[in-house]
Amino acid sequence: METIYQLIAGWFAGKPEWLPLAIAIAVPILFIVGVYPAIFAYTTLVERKALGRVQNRYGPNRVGRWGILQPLADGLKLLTKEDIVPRDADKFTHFLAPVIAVIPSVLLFAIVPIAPGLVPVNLNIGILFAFAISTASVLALFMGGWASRNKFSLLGAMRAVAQVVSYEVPMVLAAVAVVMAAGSLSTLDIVKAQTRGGLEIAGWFVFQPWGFVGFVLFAIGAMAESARTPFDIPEAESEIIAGYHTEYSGFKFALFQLGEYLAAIAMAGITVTMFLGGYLGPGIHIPYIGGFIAAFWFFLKLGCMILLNIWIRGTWPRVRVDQLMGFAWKVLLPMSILNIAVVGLWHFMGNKVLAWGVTAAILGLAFVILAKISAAGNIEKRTYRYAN
Amino acid sequence: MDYAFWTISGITVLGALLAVTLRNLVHCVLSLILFFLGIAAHYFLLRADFIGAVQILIYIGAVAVLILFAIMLTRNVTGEAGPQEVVGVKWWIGSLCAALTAGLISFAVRADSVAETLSPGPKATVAVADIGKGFVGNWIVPFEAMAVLLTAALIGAVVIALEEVRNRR
Amino acid sequence: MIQQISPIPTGMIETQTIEVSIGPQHPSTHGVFRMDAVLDGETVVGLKPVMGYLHRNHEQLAERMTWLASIPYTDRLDYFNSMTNNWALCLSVEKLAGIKVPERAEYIRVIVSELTRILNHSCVIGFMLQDLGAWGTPLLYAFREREKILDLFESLSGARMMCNYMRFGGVRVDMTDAMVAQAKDIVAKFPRFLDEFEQLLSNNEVLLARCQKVGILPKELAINASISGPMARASGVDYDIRKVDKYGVYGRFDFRVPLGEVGDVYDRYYIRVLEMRESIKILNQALRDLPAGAFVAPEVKLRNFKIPPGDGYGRVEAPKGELGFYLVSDEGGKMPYRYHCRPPSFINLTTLEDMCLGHKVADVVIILGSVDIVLGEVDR
Amino acid sequence: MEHLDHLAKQQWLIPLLPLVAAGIQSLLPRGKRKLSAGICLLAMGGACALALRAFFATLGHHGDEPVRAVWNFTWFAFGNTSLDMGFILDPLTAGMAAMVSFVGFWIFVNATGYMHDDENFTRFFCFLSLFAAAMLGMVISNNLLLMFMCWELVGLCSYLLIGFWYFKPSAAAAMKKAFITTRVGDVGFFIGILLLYWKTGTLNLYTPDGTGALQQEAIAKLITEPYFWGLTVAGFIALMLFIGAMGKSAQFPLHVWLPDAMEGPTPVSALIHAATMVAAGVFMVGRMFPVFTASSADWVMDFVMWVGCITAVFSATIAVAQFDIKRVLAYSTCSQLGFMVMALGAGGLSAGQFHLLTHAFFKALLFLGSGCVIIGTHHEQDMRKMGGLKKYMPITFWCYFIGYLALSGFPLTAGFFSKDEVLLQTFYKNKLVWGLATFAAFLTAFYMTRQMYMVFAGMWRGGDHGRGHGHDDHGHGHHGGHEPHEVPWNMWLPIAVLSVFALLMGWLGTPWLKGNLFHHYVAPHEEAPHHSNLVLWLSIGVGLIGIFLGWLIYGRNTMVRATDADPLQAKLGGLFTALNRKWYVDEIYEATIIRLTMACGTLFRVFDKLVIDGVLHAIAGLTKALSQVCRWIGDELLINGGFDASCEGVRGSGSLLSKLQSGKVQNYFAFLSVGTIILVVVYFFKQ
Amino acid sequence: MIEQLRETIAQAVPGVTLEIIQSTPAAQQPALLVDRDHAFATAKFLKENQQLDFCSCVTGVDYPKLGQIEVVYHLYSVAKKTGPVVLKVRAPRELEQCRVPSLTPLWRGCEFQEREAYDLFGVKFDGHPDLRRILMWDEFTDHPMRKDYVPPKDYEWEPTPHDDTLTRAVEVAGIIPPSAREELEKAKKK
Amino acid sequence: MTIPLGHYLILAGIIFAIGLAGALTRKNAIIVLIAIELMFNAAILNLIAFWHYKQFAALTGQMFAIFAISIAAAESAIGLALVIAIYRHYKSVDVDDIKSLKG
Repeated sequence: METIYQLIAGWFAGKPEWLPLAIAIAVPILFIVGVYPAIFAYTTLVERKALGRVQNRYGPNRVGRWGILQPLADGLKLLTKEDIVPRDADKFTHFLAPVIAVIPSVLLFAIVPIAPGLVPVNLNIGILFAFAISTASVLALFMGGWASRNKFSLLGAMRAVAQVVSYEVPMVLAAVAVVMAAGSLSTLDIVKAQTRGGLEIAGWFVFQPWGFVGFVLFAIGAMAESARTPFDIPEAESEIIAGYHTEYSGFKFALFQLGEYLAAIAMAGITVTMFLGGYLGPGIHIPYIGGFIAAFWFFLKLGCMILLNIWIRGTWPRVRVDQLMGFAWKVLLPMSILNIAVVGLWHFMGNKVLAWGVTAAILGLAFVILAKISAAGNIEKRTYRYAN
Repeated sequence: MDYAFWTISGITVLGALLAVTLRNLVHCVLSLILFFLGIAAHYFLLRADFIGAVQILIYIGAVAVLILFAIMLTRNVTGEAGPQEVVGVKWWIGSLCAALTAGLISFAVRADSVAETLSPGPKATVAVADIGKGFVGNWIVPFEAMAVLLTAALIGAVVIALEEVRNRR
Repeated sequence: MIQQISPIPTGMIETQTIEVSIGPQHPSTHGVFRMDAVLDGETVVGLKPVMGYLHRNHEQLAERMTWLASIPYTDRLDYFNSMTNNWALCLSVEKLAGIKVPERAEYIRVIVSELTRILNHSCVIGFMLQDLGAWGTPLLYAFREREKILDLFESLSGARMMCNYMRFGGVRVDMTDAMVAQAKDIVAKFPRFLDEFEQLLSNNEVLLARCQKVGILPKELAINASISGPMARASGVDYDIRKVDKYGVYGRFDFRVPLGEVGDVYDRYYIRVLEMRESIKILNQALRDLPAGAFVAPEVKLRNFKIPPGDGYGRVEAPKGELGFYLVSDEGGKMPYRYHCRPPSFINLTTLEDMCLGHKVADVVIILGSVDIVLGEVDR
Repeated sequence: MEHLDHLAKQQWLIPLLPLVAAGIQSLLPRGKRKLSAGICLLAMGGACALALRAFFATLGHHGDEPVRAVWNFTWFAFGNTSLDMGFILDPLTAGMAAMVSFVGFWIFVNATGYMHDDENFTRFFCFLSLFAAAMLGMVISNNLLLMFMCWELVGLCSYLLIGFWYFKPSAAAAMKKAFITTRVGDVGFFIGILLLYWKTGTLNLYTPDGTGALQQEAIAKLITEPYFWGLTVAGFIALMLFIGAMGKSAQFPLHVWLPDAMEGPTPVSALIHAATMVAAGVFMVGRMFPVFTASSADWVMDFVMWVGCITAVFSATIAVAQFDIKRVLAYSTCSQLGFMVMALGAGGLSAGQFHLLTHAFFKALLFLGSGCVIIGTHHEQDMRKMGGLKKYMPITFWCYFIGYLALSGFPLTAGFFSKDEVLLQTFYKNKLVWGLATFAAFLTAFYMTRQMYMVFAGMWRGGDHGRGHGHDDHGHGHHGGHEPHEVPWNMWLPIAVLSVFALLMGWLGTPWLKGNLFHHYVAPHEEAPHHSNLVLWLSIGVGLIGIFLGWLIYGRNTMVRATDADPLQAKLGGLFTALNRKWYVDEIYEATIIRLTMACGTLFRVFDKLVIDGVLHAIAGLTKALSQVCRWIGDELLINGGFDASCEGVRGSGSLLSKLQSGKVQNYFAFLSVGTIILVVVYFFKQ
Repeated sequence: MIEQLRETIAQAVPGVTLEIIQSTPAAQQPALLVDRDHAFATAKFLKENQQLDFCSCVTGVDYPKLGQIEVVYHLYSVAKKTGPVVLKVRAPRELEQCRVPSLTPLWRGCEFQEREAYDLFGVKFDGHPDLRRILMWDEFTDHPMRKDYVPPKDYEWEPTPHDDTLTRAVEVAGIIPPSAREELEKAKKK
Repeated sequence: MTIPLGHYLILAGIIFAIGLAGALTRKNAIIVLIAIELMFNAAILNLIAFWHYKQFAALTGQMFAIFAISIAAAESAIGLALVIAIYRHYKSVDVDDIKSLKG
């Protein structure tokens, strides 16, 4: 926001003082409200087409050339759908839930940097602000489930709250590791910390061992946070129909979907910023078009993360609730705590090559031990005999 | 910028009032959350970003959800327990005390001339890094005490939960 | 350590058990089937199956029609594998009337019912994975294979699912060489699909974690509750009617009957995979030495077909278990006096509660999926 | 020098290794025997390598002031006061650390063999590494607080290790006794530390900027001030510190625990009761020597010397009449410690320390040898049932023989040179003490020869079951009966290595070469006592006479069966039994101190019963009587009438007040807020 | 083979009256008709002694001519893999006396099929753990598979407690579900 | 930003008064807890206001606020646990019912 302000302050020398400020605020807001919902719309399309490809069938291709207008069609359909509210639902909360579902997801985008210096709001407590906001999304789930007064949605709400809360912890700890390495909470500094030496790619945190582990942990946490497969317990169709948004129809349901997908995209954005070096990539230093190339890199990586999400959604079955919790507390949490220790070690170790080797060894060993312990119990090889 | 202060404090006071006067408990909690948001906005206005973020994280993220859980546990899961009469018998004592305190505080503020004229502080916000350094620097003892307090609370929760799990098996 | 602390009043937060009816209108009950579950939090404390939503009183209809007329109705019993339903009724009638079936018809019957078996098993696994939440990818792989088989059935009997193909004493239409080639082609390609399927699913951690030690059915209970088909064999019950009764020409083929040990959802899944491999073996042998000759017994005149008075029970190893027909004919002989169908999935549901107690809601769904019921057959 | 500072900074690594090893071993399950032993040996080896590295670094140094590198850091700071710690690297530390870790390493190797078939093998090694860590920690500490912590930890480890076989009642009693007696000493040590801290204001011994407790201007402060018992402060502190040393190094009044400490496994005795722990007291005195020298004017130094001399003679006499192989060595340790303390008392820091080092080597050798003997003879400890082991255990015999020569001061061995130094030191200080010391040296030679003959010469007397078969074995089942056997390699290798050192160590401190190397190394600032031939020849002579006499009595008519009477017993008769019974010291203690405490206990109980209860009952009785009188007079007439009515009134008003306590939280809260408002209003208007 | 089985049962279960009913010449599945009182004992004997541990099929058959309802049990042995042993038990057709001992305690497999027989034929099974209607909805009073069953004319209609349908229920089929009786009185009074 | 400190103090005062009124009048224990929460926040707002206006440089204000917030959170958690325990025993959260602790 500041950079935009400097940019346009010059042009409006004559005009009243508040105008450039207003514009400086308006531009990022418009950007977020404009670009990201568009990305959401086309994510739904890409998701259905990608799922189709995974299941060797075509995705939607009736509306528009390759189903391009499909999101528009969905939007219109949902708009015109009758909005049914259950008889003894708590009207006010029932109405408020989808709104509160969307607000945090949109706010999350405020700290995602698109190009060097180009971030909607350059808070120096960027990451902390992101996590504070994402806890608020829990409220929306709960209110949705509670207000629609139906047993299944209540079950869904309880599961959703438990899941989001218990995956919040490893996610935050994984982020702490990155913040320690980058030395600052603001997203711009984190991205700057990842430009080491000339090459834009070598510095990315994902290439350090602890960075990679952090990336995996954060990605899993993000998937659990936005309830995507294999963690989509809250609205597991096969078990409790659609969880907390069973009783929602029409545009309220669309709002819930919008909130959910935007949260997923925002989390993907944050993962990209923290681990895959935000907008870094070759060619961002070219004078004029450097900014655009940077933005291109950012959206490319964002796209990859979303595709990864969709791919996993297509192939993985769902995890049961208690396994989900067990996995969070027994495997992710210890790994993330160890990761923080390893980052400390990395920071104080002199030459990086040795540090790389040591950290990789520690994390690898820890992972093997954890895997052995947690899987020890239930999975065993089965033998089958044939009747004579 | 003044109107920013006025709008936010308007929201905060409204949230506070509704949180205390509404009949339906869940609505009270929602207005409480609105109140917390107002307070957080005030902190941002006062250039205390870190406190604002911590406020959102702790209050809205944890305390609000906690209160919602408490409401759930102290009422049968599905329906409302029907309208109880909201206000205690001796409500007039309460409101009397409230009015008195409000009067006193405003009187004190107006009397203390210094408060009026103080000009607002500079633009820069406090960097998070030196708050971190402060924690391990000369505030190490309260920091450790806080750690002990929170661990005690954690262990308490575990004991209760464990109790619950053991007698269910 | 905890004992020393002054004992916190136990049952600090006692949770109410809630009755939830995983009702007739539910995405994963494979049809209109209701389970009244009593939940304590997430774990199932009580579960009563309720059925009868699709009850058409098929047996009373059959009593008011001639023997032959009830054959198309058997297609609607287990609408997934109509061929084995037809064969079950034909077998019972032939046993009652003492009709001899020519060689070629027997072979065609074996080929056709083995094809339905692999079709049914692959789709069941697809549906189970759908219950597990795998967004239909395995299901659509299975349906791709199913389409090929249904095309063959369409060219053979005129209809994809409701084939109405078998008659007393043989089959309605002969299997041309083109169809035999088409069948050979399907059977040749199927193992590749099976390997791909197994590679995708068999040692997928989430599947293992979700299915192992869930819904365990002990062997004695399986026998006592007259569970039949792959569900019983997964618990180790060595009882396959093709081997026991050796009806039709099954005696001539060598194939093996896979048996599980623990009898949980994973075993039931894997037994079905192994059974598909065995069916492929049978099909290869059957298609290889399919004899020429009459495809229906010439002496049977379907015009006014009569059965001497008496009763009889014939049964077939349908993909879901033992499908049997108890027929009673009186002096008139033209119409069955009593027509009773013994459906496998109806009886396999007896132990549903025993398997689900103590598990989570998510487990109930996959246990039901692994039992593999079709409501047409359950409610008749 | 900077290289030394760098080393001083890394000193804390030495104790850290065994500490970490102890931590890991404590987590290992009981079955993991090889792993635990491996970790322990690895850690000890590492510590030894680091100690040797530090030791060699301090060697090549000339100049009168001993080389010293110090590294202090603040451990815990709150507000402006701060608690700091420090590590020191100077000849004393380097020598001791090297010795402790080197000897300790070989003792651990031996222990793997000794404890081979003991079920809680891992627990034993965990205690051993913990002990090593504590000992090394104490040795390198440059701060009294750290030294005291490690001092206590060493005491704890000795308690744990003595009572390792806690299921034996005698071991349990021994461990308690050891711990209590050392505690008595520790009290003195603690008072010494507190006083030193109070007077000098810092706990650090040496600091780069010279403000350390042992440095010039701190010592100067100590000397000036007079204190109790006609001593200066420095003197009183020195006395207190020495009491701590007496407890830990088993000097005369507090020596009773050492012989009983033999209940523990032999490697424990070797490590703790020969080489390291008992030497801790002496080392501490050495470390705090500047305080002692400062108080040389008072009678403290003489007191130290006389205590050392008495202990030496007293325990040497007892050792003569002991039958348990380990008891003999225990008492000989006592007497040798007496020698060291006597040397320190006589002002010979280097002599004391040198004797400590050499004694550590050959006494550890002797103890391990006795361990091999015990294992060889299937856990037989009574010398009367041994004999003729020369044939069965040749290697153990030769190593044991070298240790024997060193201990009895045979010329050219390590023991000879160090004992000679000690005698030389005392000779110039006090002739009487020197005489007694020489007599003690003679006794040492005598009882060691006695032991050699009884154990190794003659024929194997283990077969028959004489009266009372010595010590009950440690629950290992089989004993006596069949032939003794040579011990496996991991038991005789250490004693071989130690025997080599027992021989060669002497040359370090010998005056014959160009000046006493050790003296020059440890205390260059002290003027070395000039050589005197009389002391030299007399000490050789005494040693040879002791050996000859031992051969005379025991060599010729060796005992045939375990039940034969000890030849010396025939000669000395009553005196022998007195010696055997350890001069009835335990009994005396039993009679005196313990009975005293019991008496005080009963006294207090009686006092409490009679005096206090008595008074109470009296008062009660009085009031009862008084009330009878009141009832009789006042009650009927006055109270029933008017008084009760008024009581009703009071109770009525009381209930009014109790309504206020309505139990409703909100009412209380309301009163609270009204109260605060009134207060605020008052505050405003008063202003 | 069936005669031999008859002898063994006759010895094992005292006082049982056994009768062999032949099937069609081709089917060769003769059945054993057992009287009601000894049915449970014979079944127990067959299960333990003859190892017939698999009760495959339970059917009700209505013989108005004989005035009897017959329940047919087909028993198999998984252990010995032998052919069906058919057990028949008969009870009079009148609803009150139409009682047959339930074999569910022996074979849990019969649980659902006996409930179906009860639902469709009205045969009450004594000792059945949970005798409820299984296919028809609980308020249904008649037994459809009986030969003399007359389906209600207004086939689509169901007696629901709304006023107008309730009155029509009274004239057309004369069937008043218990739960709807008091509504009926209310409707009358209005 | 021409807002003087006084405005903040008045705002905090009003919120405190509302909290006090709520705590005294409402019958439901949870609402009393919510009211207490309001009072806490009023106090912390005051704290930050003073920090902002008086000594912006020093960190004491912010540090104190952080500790206050976390203690308040821990306190509310314990308060709720107590309320649940009382509910389990008394089967009601009505403040007036809970009066067994009598004088």
